[in-house]
Amino acid sequence: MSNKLINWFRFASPQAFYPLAGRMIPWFWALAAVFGIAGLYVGFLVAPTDAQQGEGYRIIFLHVPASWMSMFIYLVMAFWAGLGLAFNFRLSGMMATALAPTGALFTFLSLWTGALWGKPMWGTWWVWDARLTSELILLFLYVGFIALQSAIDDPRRADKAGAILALVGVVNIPIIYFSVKWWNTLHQGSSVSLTKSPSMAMTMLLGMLLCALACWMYAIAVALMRVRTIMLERERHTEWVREELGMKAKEQ
Amino acid sequence: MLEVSNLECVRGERRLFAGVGFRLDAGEMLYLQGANGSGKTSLLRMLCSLSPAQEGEIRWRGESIGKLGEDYRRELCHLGHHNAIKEELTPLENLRTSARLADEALDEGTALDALEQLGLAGREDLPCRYLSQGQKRRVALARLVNERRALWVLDEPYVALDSSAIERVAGLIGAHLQRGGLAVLTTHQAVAVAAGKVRELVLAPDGQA
Amino acid sequence: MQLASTLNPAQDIQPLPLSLPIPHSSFLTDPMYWNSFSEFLAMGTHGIYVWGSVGVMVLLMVLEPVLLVRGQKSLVARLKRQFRAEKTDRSTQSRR
Amino acid sequence: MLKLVRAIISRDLRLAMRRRADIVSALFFFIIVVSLFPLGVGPEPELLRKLAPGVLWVAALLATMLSLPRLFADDHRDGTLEQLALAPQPLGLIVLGKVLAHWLVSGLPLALLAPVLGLQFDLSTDALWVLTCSLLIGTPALSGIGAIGAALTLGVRGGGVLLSLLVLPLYIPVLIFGAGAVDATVTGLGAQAHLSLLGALTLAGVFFAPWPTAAALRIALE
Repeated sequence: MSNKLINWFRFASPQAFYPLAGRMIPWFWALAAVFGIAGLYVGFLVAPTDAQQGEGYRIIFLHVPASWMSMFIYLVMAFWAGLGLAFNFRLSGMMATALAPTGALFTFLSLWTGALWGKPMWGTWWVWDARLTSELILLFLYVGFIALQSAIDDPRRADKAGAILALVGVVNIPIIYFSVKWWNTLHQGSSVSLTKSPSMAMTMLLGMLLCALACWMYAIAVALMRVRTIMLERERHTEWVREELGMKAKEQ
Repeated sequence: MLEVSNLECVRGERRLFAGVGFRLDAGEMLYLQGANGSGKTSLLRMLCSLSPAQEGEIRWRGESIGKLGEDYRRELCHLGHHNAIKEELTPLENLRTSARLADEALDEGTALDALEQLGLAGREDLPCRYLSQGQKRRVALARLVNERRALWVLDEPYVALDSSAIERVAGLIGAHLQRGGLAVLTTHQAVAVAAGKVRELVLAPDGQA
Repeated sequence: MQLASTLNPAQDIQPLPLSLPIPHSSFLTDPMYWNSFSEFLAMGTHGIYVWGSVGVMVLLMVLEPVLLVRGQKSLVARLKRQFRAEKTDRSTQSRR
Repeated sequence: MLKLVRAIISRDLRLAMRRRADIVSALFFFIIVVSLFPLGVGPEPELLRKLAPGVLWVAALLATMLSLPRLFADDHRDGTLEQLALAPQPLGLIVLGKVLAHWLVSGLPLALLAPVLGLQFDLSTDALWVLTCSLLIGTPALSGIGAIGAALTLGVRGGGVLLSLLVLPLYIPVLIFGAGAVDATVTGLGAQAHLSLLGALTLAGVFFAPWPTAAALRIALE
């Protein structure tokens, strides 16, 4: 099986992937916009109010997709990193590097919207809820990954070191979440926690799914854009980069 | 029997060498030459499976060294630019610990006379911190006296040594070749090794072997 | 499908007759929930929090691609300058 | 197999004994940090008793962090790390030996010193006893997980700060269960669950962590 996989990936060498990504990016932007507008429309205009939390609960349409994406992107990053480590494809290392900043962005947004949601509901900006605390730790993992990769000059070594950190991180996330949950219930009891979000009326669920899809398309589009920049940077000594840019120079 | 084919090395963005290949049989020594920065050390590190080769194949007794892994390392002895000795330990302790870590028995007697052979008599119990650069290099080379592993990869063994020490080391390598061992050696001082067939490989600066 | 939850006592919005559409077309047939734009802005005393989070999210999700595009442009410019410099070196070398 | 681990441990211990200054400095760091808290927080025994487990555990964490870079840096600088990588045994075993040696030099003294410092915080005797047990059980995990960070940041500029950024998130479960154990005994809950979970983390830290560490070392040596 592995050699079938390898020559399939051989096709996705940076040289072949660069123009392909270029063509896909507008499509993902379009999808992100469509899902985004639909999600916000359902979430903010159509969905009815909530009995206990009033209008403030609408932040859920931003907070939950951001949290999902922050976790999902870390898993995808670890997948690409692991693949890069196992078969040392240059492309998958670049993909992991390209995903990290967007993952960190979504984690920050999840914390930001979580705090703004917490203030009207429980009166405090920060609640030591198990999920919010795990998001904070996830942010540290992202920042650690980005800092490690930027501290190492040789791109190949940076990819491999980042891959090991991402894989170790992905193994530790459930342990961290479990220990934080245990610590949270021990000290505070589960009186205050996000799990008691409002019961899912159909429109609310739909709004959230649409927003999540929008974030997902956005993440892919941004990751592809960043991976193209990384490719140009890392492959600048190859012929095909010269052609890519050379062609543009002749057109001007 | 060591066989290398179509080896290539890229360091940073520069291609140091490509298409390097050679064959080394028992009792033979490869004398690797090239200007500074032509990739000699990188080639040696690839031979020791320390750094992976982007292109090309290195085979030991017909098997790729990647697959052999520990078995290949059991028959390999590498001496790089660094002396690989601990400054706080004495030469005797250094010798015995490196032997223990390489899974080889070395009692005190043989260790002491190995150090003596390298002209370190009387300094066996002095922490290496107080030794001169040449003496530290001799402590590192003292390992070769009792070394029975088949393939020696030595990166400029003669550096910082005086003429008598160079002669002794050359003798050690000669004895190793006579025992049917192989050696890959880089040096800037042209030193004749007593026995065995000497092959030469010159790494040209622009990367063509 | 669960009926719209009870009236929020603070405002006197009369309960909207929510038709029971089949789930997949719900967001087409559900009428607009708000009566006026100002009420929409106020978000029932939670306006600052809702628009605070929406604003930052939208801002960051616009800022990131903009920074990326600018980064790519400056990289391309730098590489082109490099290639041009190398081309002139090679040509001067061959002429010498 | 075991002979190699013993050889590594004896070598590292002999090296550490030759350079005691580093061990003593880490211990004094631990003592100073722990003694600073009462000065910062105030002398009321009630408050101190509540703070004690967290303070002692965080101080132990930071003290271990202080001595982590040296785990591989010296060997990397003088070339012995290369020889270790070329040893005919799996590199993971050698890392295991080094992690245990590091624990004997840093984690163990901290744990033995903790009850003395615990007196400053007016802890009851059984709380002191559980605190020492939790430190004894937990500190090997700190060395094991920390070794991953030390290997990843080997030879990287700004390594020290980067190491703490990489490793602290991974230390959180150990901190929670470690400090939680003492808290549980003080509130009468019984620390059995915490200590067993801490033991599980330590087993994972000491027996699973060396393999990614070995991979990171191989990359650093490329």
